[in-house]
Parts: sequence; structure tokens; C-alpha cells
Amino acid sequence: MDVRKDETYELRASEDIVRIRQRARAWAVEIGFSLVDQTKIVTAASELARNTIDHGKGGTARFRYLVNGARKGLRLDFTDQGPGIPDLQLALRDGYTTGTGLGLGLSGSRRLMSEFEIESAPGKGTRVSVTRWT
Amino acid sequence: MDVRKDETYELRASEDIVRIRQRARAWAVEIGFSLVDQTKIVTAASELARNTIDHGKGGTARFRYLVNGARKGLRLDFTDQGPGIPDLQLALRDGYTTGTGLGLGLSGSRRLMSEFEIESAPGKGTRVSVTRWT
Amino acid sequence: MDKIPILRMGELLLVTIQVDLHDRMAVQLQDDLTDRIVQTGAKGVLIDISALEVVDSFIGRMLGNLAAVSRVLDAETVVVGMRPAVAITLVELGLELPGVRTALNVERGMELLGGGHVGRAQG
Amino acid sequence: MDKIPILRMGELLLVTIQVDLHDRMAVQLQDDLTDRIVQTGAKGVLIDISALEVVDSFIGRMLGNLAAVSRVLDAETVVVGMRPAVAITLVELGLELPGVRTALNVERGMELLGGGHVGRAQG
Ligand SMILES: Nc1ncnc2c1ncn2[C@@H]1O[C@H](COP(=O)(O)OP(=O)(O)O)[C@@H](O)[C@H]1O
Ligand SMILES: Nc1ncnc2c1ncn2[C@@H]1O[C@H](COP(=O)(O)OP(=O)(O)O)[C@@H](O)[C@H]1O
Repeated sequence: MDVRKDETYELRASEDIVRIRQRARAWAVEIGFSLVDQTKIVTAASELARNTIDHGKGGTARFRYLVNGARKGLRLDFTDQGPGIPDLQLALRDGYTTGTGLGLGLSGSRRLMSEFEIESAPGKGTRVSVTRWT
Repeated sequence: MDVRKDETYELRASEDIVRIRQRARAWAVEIGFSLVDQTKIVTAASELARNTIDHGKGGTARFRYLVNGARKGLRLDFTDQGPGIPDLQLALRDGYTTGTGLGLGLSGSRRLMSEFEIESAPGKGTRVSVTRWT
Repeated sequence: MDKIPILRMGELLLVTIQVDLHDRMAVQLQDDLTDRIVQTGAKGVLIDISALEVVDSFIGRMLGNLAAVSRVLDAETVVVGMRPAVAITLVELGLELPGVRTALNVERGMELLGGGHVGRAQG
Repeated sequence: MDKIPILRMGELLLVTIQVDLHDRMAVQLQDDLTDRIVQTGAKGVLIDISALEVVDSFIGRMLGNLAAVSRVLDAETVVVGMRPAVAITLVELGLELPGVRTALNVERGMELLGGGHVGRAQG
């Protein structure tokens, strides 16, 4: 698997969510995703960026353009050093939230992307990695 | 983080709920919250004060005017030595009540405020702390 | 103890809530209003909450109860004059007043209740 | 800060969301729209999202809240112009906008809201 492009963006304030949506759109267009796939990717990026900022107290988004034979992919890693998630299974449930959201960010992003990975250690932080293949 | 003002009020009878609403309004005005934010804060204070009296058999409300750099905040702590809450997750669910209420006090207050913390020990009592930042 | 006044206007009753309600006043109001609907045979009830700066779940529940009790007694209830900040807060609280009709102000509320009496035109 | 314009068209308000919404703009819009409903006594609100390329759960929640707040104030809300890709994504996200009426475009939305006022034609 080749990495054709690799960049990392800061996520601090709520304005950065808009910026991440724009970047995710640009990458998805460049990689050649269909309009519906672009929309799914941008939506997942928006959800996960908001989690990084709201729940994780800020962090980074790493974007990678992957090539695996004839298939191309976009991998997005969201990393923070926030409070972490004590019960992942619960957090992944539709509608579960500890804040004021709808509790669809994690579960919904998982449905929108082809691959979904999450690691979290209480007190240390959270990393969510999602990938979509053409 | 500085505390610019710190006061504690008694919560015994249902009339105290009206008084807490008036005090919450006065503090929110002083701190400079918008009208909508004032209304959210007063409503959350009303819900939590009623819980302290109805479910917690009375207690106190501590009000703090916080300053954190350019941001100002109002923190309200409701504390009682009542029966406590055996299952917090259940109590935080929309519509869950062991009384005759609508079961929106805890879940609704959480949505209305920026920060929400709850601690409860069966037989010992309950403390709910909510904060809203300008 | 303060009481909430209930005014009669033709076939309607008008309740104007002017003060921040104690829980006991709310319960008292429900009893009083029920009595008045039965006494007067009112077909509609307007509850003016334009003076209320806050509606929490207790008062929201009371409004829902008043509407439900009136309905059982064949009178319709319209809550009028809700402030914008109260509407936003109610929704965030999770309380959407199901079963309670609302109108902008007393005039609109009367129109709504008048409109509800088309039965008379047919009769 | 940018503000979302709210236009008055007779008894309706038209909100056209032209930009990718910041979270704070979304909150501001809710406050502004609620004030305008009460000021104008609008009976309906059209929210045109045809320019939105993405609706995530935050914006979805805002649309649901706008509809709920309007309803509490006796105005109906219709969201118009949702793009097909957005609709598909929303369903997969798990967000089905309960309580939010939708229409294809502004004209259809106006028909839908106008349809609620047939009472006048009869009167
Ligand atoms: N990056 C993170 N850091 C800490 N907690 C998180 C993070 N992301 C998600 N969570 C926790 O998981 C819960 C569910 O997240 P999500 O499904 O995105 O819904 P929402 O963001 O609407 O609450 C959050 O309420 C939060 O408690
Ligand atoms: N201070 C408290 N002490 C004990 N139990 C409480 C307290 N606050 C809330 N509870 C419990 O949590 C439940 C849910 O509370 P809430 O969401 O405020 O709804 P409601 O007050 O309408 O029942 C209550 O019915 C009660 O069992």
C-alpha cells in the first residue's frame, strides 16, 4: 500500500470544523470519489473533527491519500490528548452522548466509511481512524 | 481561573425554587449573558433546585461567578444529603423519573449548560454542578 | 396566598399568569380553572404567559395538564404570548408541549378558538 | 460575524442558508429566527438548504430545533432543497430529521405551508 500524500491539520476551535470539511472535500474530489461518497466522507470528517474539539479538547486530523493496487483510498486520523472514552462500546451506540449532541458522531461515521478504528485510554486521549476506498 | 463571587443559598421548600430563579437571573445579568443564555441558566437552576428539594429532601445551591481569561462563567452546585441516585445513567435519560415529573430535569439541564457534572452515593446524597460560559 | 385571576370573556376564559409561579400556585390554578370551566360551560381557555420569563418542566407539565383537563371538559386551550427565549429554552430542555396549541398573542388565540367553533355556523 | 439573512414574504419567513455554517452561526440563526417569528407573527418558515453540500448531526440538530421552536410558537417549518447526496448521507448517519417537514424546492414548500391556511378561503 502506497501513501501518495500525507498532511496533518490542527483542530482547535469550532471554525476549524468548517475548514476540515473543505479540505476533506478537496481531497475526496482529487482522489476521484463520486459525489455521494464525497458527501459521506465530508460528513464523517465533520463529526469526528467536532468530537476532537468538543470532547477531546482539541487535537489533529491527519489525511492520507492511499493507493492499493487499482484502489484508491482516503484515510483520516483524528487524535487528541483529551480525557479519553471510558466505555467504548457505549460510546459507539447510536444516540449515546455525554454532551448536548445527538450521539451519532461515532456510530454514524462508522456507517459512512469503509473502515473504522478507535483507540482510547482514559486520561490519555483518543484516536479515531476512518478510511474509505473508491 | 478566578472566582469573583461565591455564595450559597438554602433550598428547603418549594418557594425557594422561585427565589433561586430570581437569583440565577440576577447573576446571569450581572455576568453579562444574553437573554437566551439567561433563560437557559434560570431554567436549569429551577430544574436542579426542584430536584434538590423534591428528591434530595433539601440542600444548598452554591453560585460562583468565574473568570477564565476573557471568558466569564456561572457555576451552580446543587448539593443534598438525600437518598442519592442508584443508577446515574438511567437518571440521566430523557423521560426517566421515579416521581411525577417529566424526567427532563437532569438531561435537560445538561443540554442547557456548557458543563455538567454529577456525583451521587446511595444513602449519602447528590451533587450536581453545572457551568455556563459567556 | 396569591391566586391567578381567571376572567370570563363570552364563551372563553382568560388566564393571565403575571407572577413567577410557585409550585403550589400552579396546582391551585389547575383546580380553579377546572371549576370555572364546569361552572361557566366555557368552550375555550386562553392562557397568557407573556409575563413568564421562564417555563421549566414543572410549569410546562402544568400547561400540558391544563390543556388535557380542559379537553376532557370539552373546552379547547391555547397558550399565548410565549417569549422567544422561552421557546428556544423549552425545546433544548426537551419539552415540546405536545397537545398544547399555541398562538402569538391573545387576539390570535381568540381567532384560533373562534375558528374552532365552526359547528355554530353549521347549526 | 456573518449572519444568515431572514426574508419576510407575506405570512412566511424565508431563510436561505448560503454558506457552510459555523457552529456559532447556527446558534445565532436560531435566536434571530425565533425573534422574527414573534415580531412578525409569521405562520410559516421556509429554510432553503439547497446551497448546503453537507448536513452533519450538528446542523441536523439545528434544523430539528428550528422546527420545534417554530412549532411551539405556532409557525410551521419546511426545509426545502436538500440535495440528494445529502439526503442519502443523512439516512446513513442515522439522522432522519423527525418532526421536520421537507419539500423539493421553495415553491413546493410554499404550497405546503399555504395548504395549511385553507380556512381563510372557506370563511
Ligand atoms: N475525542 C473524544 N474524546 C473524548 N470523548 C469522546 C470523543 N469522541 C467521542 N467521545 C465520547 O463519546 C460520546 C459519543 O460520541 P458521538 O457518537 O460522536 O456523539 P456526540 O458527539 O453527539 O456526543 C460523546 O458524547 C463523548 O462522551
Ligand atoms: N438530588 C437528587 N436526589 C435523589 N434523586 C434524584 C435527585 N435528582 C434526580 N434524582 C433522580 O433522578 C430522576 C430523574 O431526575 P430528572 O431528570 O430531574 O426528572 P424528574 O425530576 O422529573 O423526575 C428523578 O426522578 C430521581 O429519581
